[in-house]
Amino acid sequence: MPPKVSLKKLARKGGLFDGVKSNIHALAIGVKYLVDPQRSTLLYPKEYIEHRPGYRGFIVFVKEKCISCAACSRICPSAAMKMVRVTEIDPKHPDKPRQKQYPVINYQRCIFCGFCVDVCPTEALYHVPFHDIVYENLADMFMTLEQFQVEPQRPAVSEGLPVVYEVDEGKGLVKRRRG
Amino acid sequence: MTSGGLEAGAQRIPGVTVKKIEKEVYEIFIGPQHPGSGHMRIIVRLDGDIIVEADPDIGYVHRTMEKLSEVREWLKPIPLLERMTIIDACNVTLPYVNALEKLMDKTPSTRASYLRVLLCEINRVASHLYGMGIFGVFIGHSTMYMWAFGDREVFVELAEVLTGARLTHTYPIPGGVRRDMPQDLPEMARRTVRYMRGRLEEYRKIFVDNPVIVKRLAGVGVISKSRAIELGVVGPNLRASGVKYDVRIAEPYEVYGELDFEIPVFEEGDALARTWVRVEEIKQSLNIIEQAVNWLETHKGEPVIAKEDFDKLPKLHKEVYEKEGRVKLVPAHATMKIPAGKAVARGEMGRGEIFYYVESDGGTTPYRVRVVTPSARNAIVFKHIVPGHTLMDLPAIYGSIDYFPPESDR
Amino acid sequence: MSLESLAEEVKKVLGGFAKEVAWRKGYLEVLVETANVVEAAEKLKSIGLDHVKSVTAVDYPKESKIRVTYHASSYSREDLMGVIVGLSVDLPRDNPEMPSLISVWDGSVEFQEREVYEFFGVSFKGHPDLRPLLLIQELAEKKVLRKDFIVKEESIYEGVPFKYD
Amino acid sequence: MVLDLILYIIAYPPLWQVLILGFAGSLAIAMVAIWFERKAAARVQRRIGPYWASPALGGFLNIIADMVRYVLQQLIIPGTVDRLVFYFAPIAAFTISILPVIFIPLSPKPEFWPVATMDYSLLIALALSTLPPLLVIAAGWSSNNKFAVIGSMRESYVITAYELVAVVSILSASASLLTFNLVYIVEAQQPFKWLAILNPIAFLAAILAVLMSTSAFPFEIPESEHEVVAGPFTEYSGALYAFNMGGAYVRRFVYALLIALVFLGGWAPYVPGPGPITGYIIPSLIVVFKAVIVVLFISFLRAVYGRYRLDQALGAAWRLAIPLAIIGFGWSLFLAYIGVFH
Amino acid sequence: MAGEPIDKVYVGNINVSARRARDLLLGKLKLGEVVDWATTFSLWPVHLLTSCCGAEFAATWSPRFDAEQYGALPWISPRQTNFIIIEGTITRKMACALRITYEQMPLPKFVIAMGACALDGGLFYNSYNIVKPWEVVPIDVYIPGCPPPPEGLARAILQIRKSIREKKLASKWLIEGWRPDKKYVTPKDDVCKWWRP
Repeated sequence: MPPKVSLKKLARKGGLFDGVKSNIHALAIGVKYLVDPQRSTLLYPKEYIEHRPGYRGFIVFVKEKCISCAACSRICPSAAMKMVRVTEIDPKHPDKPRQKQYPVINYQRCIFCGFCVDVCPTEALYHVPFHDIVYENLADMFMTLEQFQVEPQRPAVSEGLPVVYEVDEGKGLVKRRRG
Repeated sequence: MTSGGLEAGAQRIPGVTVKKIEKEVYEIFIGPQHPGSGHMRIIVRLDGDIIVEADPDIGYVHRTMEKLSEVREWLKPIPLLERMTIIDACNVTLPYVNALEKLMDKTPSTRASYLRVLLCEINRVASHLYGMGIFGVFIGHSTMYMWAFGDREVFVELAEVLTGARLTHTYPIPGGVRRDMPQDLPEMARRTVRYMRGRLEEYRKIFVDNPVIVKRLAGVGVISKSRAIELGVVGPNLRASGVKYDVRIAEPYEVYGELDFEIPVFEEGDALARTWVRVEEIKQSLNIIEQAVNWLETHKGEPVIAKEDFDKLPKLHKEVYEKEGRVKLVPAHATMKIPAGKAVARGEMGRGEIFYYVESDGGTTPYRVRVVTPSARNAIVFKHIVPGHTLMDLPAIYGSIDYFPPESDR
Repeated sequence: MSLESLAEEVKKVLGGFAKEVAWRKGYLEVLVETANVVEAAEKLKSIGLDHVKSVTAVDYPKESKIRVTYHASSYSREDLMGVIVGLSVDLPRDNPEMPSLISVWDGSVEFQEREVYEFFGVSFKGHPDLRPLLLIQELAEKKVLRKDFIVKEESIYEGVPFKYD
Repeated sequence: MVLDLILYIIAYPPLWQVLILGFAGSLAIAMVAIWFERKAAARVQRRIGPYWASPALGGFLNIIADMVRYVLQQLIIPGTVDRLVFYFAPIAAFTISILPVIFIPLSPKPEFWPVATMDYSLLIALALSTLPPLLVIAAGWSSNNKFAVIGSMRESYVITAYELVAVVSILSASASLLTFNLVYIVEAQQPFKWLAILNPIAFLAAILAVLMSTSAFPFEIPESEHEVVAGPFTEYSGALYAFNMGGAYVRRFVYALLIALVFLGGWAPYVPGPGPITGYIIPSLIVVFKAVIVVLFISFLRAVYGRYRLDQALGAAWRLAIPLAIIGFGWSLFLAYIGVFH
Repeated sequence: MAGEPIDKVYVGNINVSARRARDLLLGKLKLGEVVDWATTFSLWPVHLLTSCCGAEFAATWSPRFDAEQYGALPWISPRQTNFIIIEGTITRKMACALRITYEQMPLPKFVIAMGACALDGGLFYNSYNIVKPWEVVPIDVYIPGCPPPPEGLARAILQIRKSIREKKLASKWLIEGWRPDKKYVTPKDDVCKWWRP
């Protein structure tokens, strides 16, 4: 059935009865939630959200899979992914050092769009499913090649317990502890 | 307030020209640091408590997207333009992608179209809830803000499950979308829809029918039908004034022509009618979400990008798609060229119609991207509708228009 | 309304003004002379194209022109809602000047003409309030959306603070 | 002899009652009111509210943290203000807000509350409680800030609208009881002849007046942040702002005390006995409890209502509340005529 | 006290008295720690929306994440707040507003830069209308992401709390007049100098 336009009329209410009734409605619903708030607030450091595997969080680099094609850094919309040239020892020819280029990431700019992960032809990049790391210095946010290969530690893990959120028909989002 | 010894015309703070104020007109600056301004400034001149002149001074969030689109490759403007309205991310990028598809003569697969529509409607509900929340806090109703934002989180969660990001989904790409739907999404979406329908009734009780709110909104900021047309107002604000216009029926894009929903139109044109349009639109969007997930559940098998693109994908890419439902891009996406031409595409965002003009000269970057967002077209309302109201009506009008400065400033 | 009949209707109502009528992807582009633009706009408005969606300017430095297009459409005629007509004028690049269409299309072009003014330096004669809208004055003078204002992209090797060699 | 005088002054009951119960008590109750306002709003809004400062106390220490932070923050005095009034107004407003407590008896026994047993206590308390808004206006005016001036203008509009309502509706008790003495007013309501039950119209008008005078929702107009930032207090920072904010809550509590005595029967149905415990502590706790209920109800309204427009609020005062107050006054005259209380 | 003239006790040398009072307050009564504790639980951000990360800023105060649990309450006027959250891009127009707002806030004050745009421009790194916020105001904590999720903002609030308690930022700044980590931006004559391209 195709969409259609429907003209609606606003029910303009007036009169003392309606006024009193809607006041009572508003107060009653306030009291209802005052008594039973049905809340699902995340008590953050004590609890943290365990995101699904597909969540686009910080990015980790697997050097072994990289073929130095630079597709990730070409597609990066904010020029956060840069290539560095590295001279390293080729395992097949230990005597002949080879030139390769690897990506490094600048979290000052990264927008976590996931283009680099999606464009990588060998799956050398992957997301870790969290996003809550903060820095006190700008310089720390430019990952070196070594830092880029290490999965970052989520600070909340040592402080709290994981929870997941589920949709409930009556209460909206409800949080459920894992384990 | 006198200017304390500054000569007329002196400029100590840029943009603020100190000048002698004419008799009995009181000039106040609402914004940019003001609880009731958002990211903009409204220069208001008051005569007593009546606003005689309002001059919106926008551009505080002008991030030069039109220029930057011209220097970046075709795919990169998608995340870039998304930042105009991150609360409505799919709706804002979809017409750009549509314009690219028009230029490339590419048709997305039907499954991708349904996924786009699904995300668009999730975004639309989230965007309306955002607008109603901000509106609530503007007229002093903090509970509405909290409830709307709390329930918006349900839709944000839904979008996060679908795309992997809370707000900036970067979901549609030319030819399709970036991910397929997870298995448990339809059930989750249906639960969300049922929950939200119940909540709308409670919203009505505490906010939309609340006598204080009704008194505050009824008859405020009336935009008559003819005035709305002259000013080129868009979206719910237009439909609250009795104009039966919605891009989804005027020029159906994606699969909107096949879905069953209504476009609610009210005739009063005041702030209350605009609020009601949003509430009714949320109901219709919930219907669409339901239809979309039902379709997606029953029609499996088709890839979420155009068939010809999918066949060309390497083996690893197909494996990843089978396993995770994630469409991997090919390096050609970074350097693709698009045939020369001019294309126009439009779509209906939560706040109204968005318009894209994309011109290609056959190169790797767009030649010109012109985007006119709903908020940019609604900004005119401040200048022409606000004068004549009292100062306390300004937040009510601002909130009811659902003006979002980053979207307007681009 | 079918697209051919729209083109016919637009041609008929514009009479001799239309220098060129062409279908682009998604809209009908009508090119007119700068001198006739107000009359042409009035005629388009008379068939129901009652508002402007976008005032688009494109800079063509090679041809030394700036093309300003008013993408008009309709809210009042249901058969016209689905189509967009672009009323274009070509302006010289060194001193672009054209009459403002605010007298025809009112508020729907007011802010957008200000935008074109600040980004391209096109001055609209008869606009009541022609000053920069989004930009500060110093930037507006640079006419930032013209092609000769260059924004540099970084290369993929630039800006790395450490070296591996 | 001097020592005796000093001892007398220190031991003079009204002084320490005002100092300890008035000042510290009002402050404590203001803090409880702020805490409840935040927590109740948070509950209605389905969230936690202040929490981590003291999870066991439901985040109550957070209010103390806010207070300490305000008091010890840098105090900014803008160069363009009228200094004397800028300093003086909030402090005076806070002090005068507390003053009515002297004349509000929490106990009928003169040995515990000597001043309040005077025959005009209701009149004096009412008169004093209408003073602080003038100082709020002065505070706004001295700030030399456009938003502050608009805010204090609004405050002045609101004062003229609600003052008559407050005075007429609360004095309707005197009309039916033929006295201005708060102790007699309370005693006449023993045990359940509360004026809120016998004269609900005046009670409603009084509640409306309290809402308007303390700029509680839905009449939070002078400080309506989305037009006039913080209203009269826009330029205030640090301790002076804390005085302003505390003053508003103290004023709300003082009004609530008055309402508790006049309409909710004070310590009724309890009959105070002899001795400090039965004669003083229990009745005052009952009164404070009733007043806290009123304060908490007012705080709860924040979660349910938005705010009225200025003209609507004034219209509500002139068209609705003043007729209500006058009808309530007439009804209480009728009550006096038929002799309910005698 | 016996034998001393009474005026000496109460008046004495004002400098000595002041120092004694300070020693008492800071040493015995540990006022500094009280200030630090109070500041950590009373970080009230000012209403300065600078860009689209404001959407996540708003979500952080929404029921699901509820940053009020940390004692942070968005408040109205800069005079009554001590905390700025820079929500994304700072444009040339907004830089001036940001600096003026910062200058108007009472000490001690703290700043969080939220989102890629507030760090190095993010997507808009080569835009002609962008100012880097760290050139405008001193920034305590940076949050990566575009936009950072509410958990990120909550983490930043925790981080700033931690550094206030550990480095005694608030008390040193307030009582001794300097900040231990020396994060200042020297005030410029023209607060809006960078405003001009």
